[in-house]
Amino acid sequence: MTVKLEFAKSPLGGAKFGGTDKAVLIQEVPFTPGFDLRVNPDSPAFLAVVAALGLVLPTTVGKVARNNADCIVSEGEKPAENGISALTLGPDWWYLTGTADIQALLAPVQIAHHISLVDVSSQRTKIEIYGPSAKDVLSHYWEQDLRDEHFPIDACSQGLLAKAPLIMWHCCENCYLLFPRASFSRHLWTALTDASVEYL
Amino acid sequence: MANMTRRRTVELPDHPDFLWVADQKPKKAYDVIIIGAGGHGLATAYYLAKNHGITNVAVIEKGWLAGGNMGRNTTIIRSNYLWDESAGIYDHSLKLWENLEEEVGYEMFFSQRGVMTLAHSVSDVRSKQRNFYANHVNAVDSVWLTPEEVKEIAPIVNISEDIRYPVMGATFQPRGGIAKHDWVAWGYAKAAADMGVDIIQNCEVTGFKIVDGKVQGVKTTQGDIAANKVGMVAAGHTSVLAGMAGFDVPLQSRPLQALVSELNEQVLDTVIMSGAVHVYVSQAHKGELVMGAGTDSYNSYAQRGGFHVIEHQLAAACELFPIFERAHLLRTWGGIVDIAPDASPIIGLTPVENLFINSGWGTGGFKATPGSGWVMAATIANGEPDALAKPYALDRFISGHLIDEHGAAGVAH
Amino acid sequence: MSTVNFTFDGKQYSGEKGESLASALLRNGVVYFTDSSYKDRPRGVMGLWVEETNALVNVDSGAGEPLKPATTIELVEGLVVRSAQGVGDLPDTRDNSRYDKANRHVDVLVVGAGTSGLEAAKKFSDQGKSVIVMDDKPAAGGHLTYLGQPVPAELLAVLDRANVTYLPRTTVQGMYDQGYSVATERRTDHLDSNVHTEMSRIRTWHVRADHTVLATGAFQRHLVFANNDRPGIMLSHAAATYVSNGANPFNTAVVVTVDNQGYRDAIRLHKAGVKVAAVVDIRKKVSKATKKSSRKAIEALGIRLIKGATVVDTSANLVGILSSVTIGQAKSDLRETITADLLAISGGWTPVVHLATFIGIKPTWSEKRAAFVVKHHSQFVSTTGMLAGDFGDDDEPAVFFGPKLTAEQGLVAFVDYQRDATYRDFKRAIDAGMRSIEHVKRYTAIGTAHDQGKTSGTVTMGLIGQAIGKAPDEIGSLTFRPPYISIPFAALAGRDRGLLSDPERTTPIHSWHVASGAPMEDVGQWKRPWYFPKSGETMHAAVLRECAAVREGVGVMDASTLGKIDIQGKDAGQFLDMIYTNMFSTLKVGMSRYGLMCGIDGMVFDDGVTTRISENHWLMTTTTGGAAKVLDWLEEWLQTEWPHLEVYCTSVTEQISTVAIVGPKSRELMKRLAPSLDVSNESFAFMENKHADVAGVPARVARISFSGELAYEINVPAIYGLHIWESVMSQGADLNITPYGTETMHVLRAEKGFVIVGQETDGTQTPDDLDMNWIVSKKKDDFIGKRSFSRADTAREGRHQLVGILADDGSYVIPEGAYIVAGADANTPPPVKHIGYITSSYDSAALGRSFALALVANGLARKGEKIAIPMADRVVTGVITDSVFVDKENTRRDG
Amino acid sequence: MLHIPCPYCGPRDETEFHYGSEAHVAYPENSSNLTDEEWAKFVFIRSNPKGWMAERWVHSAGCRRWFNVWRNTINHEFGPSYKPFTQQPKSPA
Repeated sequence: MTVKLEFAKSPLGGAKFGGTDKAVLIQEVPFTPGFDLRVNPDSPAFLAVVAALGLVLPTTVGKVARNNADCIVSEGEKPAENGISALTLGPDWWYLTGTADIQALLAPVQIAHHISLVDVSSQRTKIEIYGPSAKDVLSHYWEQDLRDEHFPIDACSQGLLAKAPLIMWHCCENCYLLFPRASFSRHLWTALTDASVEYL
Repeated sequence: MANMTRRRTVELPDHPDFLWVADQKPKKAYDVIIIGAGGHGLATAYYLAKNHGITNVAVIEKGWLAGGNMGRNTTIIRSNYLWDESAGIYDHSLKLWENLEEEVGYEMFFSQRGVMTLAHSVSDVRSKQRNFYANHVNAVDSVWLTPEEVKEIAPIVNISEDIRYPVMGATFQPRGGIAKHDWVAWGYAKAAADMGVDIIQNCEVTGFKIVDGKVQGVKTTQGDIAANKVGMVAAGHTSVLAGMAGFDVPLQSRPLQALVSELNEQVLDTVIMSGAVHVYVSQAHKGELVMGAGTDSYNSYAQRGGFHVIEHQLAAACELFPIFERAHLLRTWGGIVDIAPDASPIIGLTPVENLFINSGWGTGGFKATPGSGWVMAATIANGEPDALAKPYALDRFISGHLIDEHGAAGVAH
Repeated sequence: MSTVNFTFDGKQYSGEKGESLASALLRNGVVYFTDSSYKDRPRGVMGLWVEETNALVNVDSGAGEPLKPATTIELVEGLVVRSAQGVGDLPDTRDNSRYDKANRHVDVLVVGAGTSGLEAAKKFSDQGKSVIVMDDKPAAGGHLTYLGQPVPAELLAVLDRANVTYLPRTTVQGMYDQGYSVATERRTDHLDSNVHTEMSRIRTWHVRADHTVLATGAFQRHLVFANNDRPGIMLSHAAATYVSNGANPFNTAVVVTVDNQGYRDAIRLHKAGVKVAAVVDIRKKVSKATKKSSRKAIEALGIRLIKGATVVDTSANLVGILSSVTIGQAKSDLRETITADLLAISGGWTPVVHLATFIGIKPTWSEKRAAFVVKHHSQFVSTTGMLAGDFGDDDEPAVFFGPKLTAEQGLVAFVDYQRDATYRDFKRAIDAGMRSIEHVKRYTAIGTAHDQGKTSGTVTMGLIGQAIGKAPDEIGSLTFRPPYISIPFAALAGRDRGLLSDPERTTPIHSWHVASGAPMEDVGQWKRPWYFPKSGETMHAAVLRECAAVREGVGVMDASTLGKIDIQGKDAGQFLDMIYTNMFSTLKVGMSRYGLMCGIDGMVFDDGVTTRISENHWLMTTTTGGAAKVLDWLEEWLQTEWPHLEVYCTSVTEQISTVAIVGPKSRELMKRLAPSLDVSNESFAFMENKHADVAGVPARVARISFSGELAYEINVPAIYGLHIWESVMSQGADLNITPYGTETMHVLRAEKGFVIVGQETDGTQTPDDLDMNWIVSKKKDDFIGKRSFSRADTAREGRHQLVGILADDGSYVIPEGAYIVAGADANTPPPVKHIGYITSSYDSAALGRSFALALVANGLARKGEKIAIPMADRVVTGVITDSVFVDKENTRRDG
Repeated sequence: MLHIPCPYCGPRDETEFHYGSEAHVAYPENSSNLTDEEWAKFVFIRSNPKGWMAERWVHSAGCRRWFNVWRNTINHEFGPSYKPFTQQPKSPA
């Protein structure tokens, strides 16, 4: 669904803190499409989903498959067209995001198979945290292991950051994408920016 | 080396020269055996002797006397519970507390400094007010306080509306307060021992002797001991004992943590509880802040819990009491509390004849010590539930007549 | 080293930057430090580090902190401290320092940067493991500093390796399960006050290590003899270290020892210029090696050795500072007094077993080491160095805790300095029947002060053993508990202070509510507008106005916080039939139905409206507070009981923003907002859903009413929530659109007798109790909770049931929570039998009077009965009524 | 803070989970045929052993899956975790 920008407001209004020239940059990436997909990986439905998306969904929780560059670290960089990233959140649960029309791609599968595709583009906002100190900032609140060998690029995880539930995706070098529930986004912004002060 | 600003710690009086026989060995048989030399077990023995003249009693303890929850709790005493059944037993207990030091002849530092329970949201105010009115019809003393009145009684409370969960009111029970736990346990122990009760430590129960559905004694690490009647008063270990006796109890054993600060000058002379942000605190006579946290969520017999529970509690404490920011956490510890599905105790008969149970006090055991001992003694002596204990029978889980004190136990106390 | 100025007890001194306050005071000749907690005995510095028992101060400069050992404070310019007497001052000012936390996962955590710790770090680093070394002191070296020896450079170099992180000033405070440790790092107190203001003062580390090496070293012990507490009496390694660093107020020393450390320290004292009058060794005979290494060495320096003797008493000068030491032979009554202003005690080592015991590892007694040691190796933890009993081969301690004391001596022979607990106190405990070390501790208060028995614990255990003739391992050591050393509360709060203390959840319309000046109600973590006062308006007036506007015109409410769960799959209807008490599988597509959920105990636990979006697609709403709980509940049944059901649940609480427009004029407003939508009753029925463009964005409009009025709920993706709200406000301006908050919502629903779970319920109500028998399906074989309805108590007559209550005085709003008695009991003083309580109570614009809902025993059969409500200052009388007060016939919902 | 082995996500901090008490207590097939005693046993009785216990947790802040795991209630040691409706591993005792 295309966003009617004249009527839309993102949870953080596209806020930005720090910079690419600093130890850390934190910014909201507004209006990022997102879908919760539920499908049994052992079912024909799964094969149909993979075929429709043209992307092999990982079946190991915490892995990301993508044909898309999803962070916009440098100003003006645009995500690839018709890209999809699939974050494996549970054994039968993926978070799909990207520029492709995911809903349209999966509409035929939904009719023929038992899957659940739910538009959660408004449910979550997307916060990008980038820079040499990004990991330090996150580790003030994130209890999971962020060492690269345990949380490499294209690993994702759900957990609590400053008590707010979110999805974290190690997107590329020194760059993490956070997908918190929208209602927590203001709280999270306060927490992240406060923890960043020491590094700026 | 005079210095005007230096304050000195308050010293407590000495314990008596003699308390109980060290290394007491069990006799072959007793009229009554109480399993567990915690506060409730010792109080049961005391009231068996004092109220019912039954002195051929042994209290057997697997570790050292009062080494379980009795020595690990935050010593809050109050009776402002919601349900009539609870008001009945806890207020009976509070009345006993009010004469206990004199009766037992032991200093216990029982201090009726009042217990305040804060409300932090509209719905919190509603449920606390219900509690307040319930206390009123049950003739349990209770006062409703505005935030300003809270501040008058406890000036260190932050009643600003700008904090995350502002204080919107409070119930206050003036008769509530604290006592010093070891002194209470030792007072009961000494008084019971003086009346002829044997206190046998380092004696763990390993089984029961049950013949034709009737208990005849216990097997212990110090040998078999015969008894006409046996009372299980073993707090967190009740499930284990009930298992040995062959019946189920709807109890789960959970860690309950508490902490103390170093000694500080007196800044708080009442007890403050806040279920919504999980704080309860008092300042003991010598000046340490005594605080409790909620129970950890899982079953455990390890007498330790998670540190995040402590951290959460201290964060909440700093919000409510900014003066605590610089106070020092000195010691944390955990007890094992047994919790029933309705957060109320289980007292009375068991499927085994002459075997009695007193358990499930969860986070509320200390304040109930005298009342619990009183009704347990009566139940054992008479072979039938005491009137105040009757609603707490094991069969309430079959009928569905629960006494749901989760509201009261929302924060441990 | 630079010189800095500091203030102690109001007097100015100078010292070397970075040295400990204790050292600086000794350097300035301050030996008499403070008075003891209870007995006003003069006391001086005793130890070197956190084991310090006497020299506590309240720090007034910087962030300020009560009760810190002077031995652990690093000197900085402008430090201001006051000596303390065992009790801390809590300043009544906010501590505005930053505190933070950090999480760290690592292969190996090494606790202690002494030789053993560094060796362990090297070993694991060599294996390619990531290592973090935490040490509580400002510099590495550990025990070597006690020996006055330099740390080997090749070991120190380990700390610079790429796979090794070294954190000095970092105290591991607690060890927990599965390799989890908590540490605190002191980051700024040692820095000049004007730098790094954005740095946290103390950082709490949460470390997860695959393996933890405990290399925690050992404390030195004192001995228990008469007057063993005077200023000038110190642990020998402390005295030797201070003096060697030039902090030397002493002239003549006596060293009393049970091991070879006393000899090493005698030599250091001697070399630093203190005259060592004698080394007094309780050991008559020692090994050849000791003879050679220790005894020969002091004799070579001309130091007198007294064998088989110990200190039995001391004297003081007029101020209270040590002036002489009385030596007694162990096996004779010979006494000798030696003039000395320093008595250095080496009473043996006590390994720092704390962290190991926190996770349940029991120390074992080593007769050879005269100490409790922990030799342990498991998946998560291993021990090394002095903790593991590696004292070096030449230490040879005697198991000795002090000489035999007369009753009189026992009064001034201190076991625990901070608690002023004496040998007499200890002896009384034994005589009173105390045998467990825990009982002795509680009887005497030994081990309960600031140091938590770091030096006194083993001494106490030894004394108990001597007193009752048991071996130390039969007594056991004190139980230690985290934290290892005390920590300011604020440091453990970290950033969870102020608004960050708990997340605030906000809706997309929140900024509008805030701008309008609406006070917020905390509903769980959510911030919801409570009411929207006009300038100068009271809450009561605002709510009456809002209620009237809704009943007569149109109001608008932000209902975005309601929990929402998307449910998909062909078995969803069947699933909902099990979850709700009423039937859902028969619901038509496009329609909504209200449902109640019960727990397996049959008690109501949540409610809400569920909509059938399409054949296999449903949308459930839950209470605001119940959203997470309900989703967990659904998943639990699906995953653990009915995995064969084809149903998927997805939370969409924040996906959808819900704006409710409510009141007779809502149809007109809806028409304006969605011109394409036919809003007539005929084509848009009650409980029906329609998809339409609303104010330019795609929406699902539902005709659901929680007030009894004609109402529409506009559901849009949350990014449009604010737009819809603003559109409603502008399009409804001439209809006098009135925003209302949670309070008005509560009044409106109560007027209709609609319950709120958590207000009319407390976890003990069945649907029947809520007078909602109509919602309990009689057709379904089973649903969750059904079986519990037939239990004796649940099925009995006379349960509390939902009714209305009207006070006789309609201008009086009965307090919520008030208890109700029968009218006949109006004047019975408490305790009085009650028949129920008020769940909701409001003033009503529609009724022009107050009204209430209540749960009353057998209430449905008692309508019309008189009741009374006893309160502290009055008795209110009233009557039991039906629970529906407004529009009993449901005529208003269709407008 | 327990480090709980989620069979899907690996070990994670306790704060991400909710506790579900004893494992393998199934909802009775024909609840209406049960006596009040039998029903009460299902509703209220859960084992509470001192030692190894097969218990349920749900990874609420993670993959949201319920699973079973062996845990020792004396020392908080974990044994194997396993998915519902799979073969229960032997007690580590």
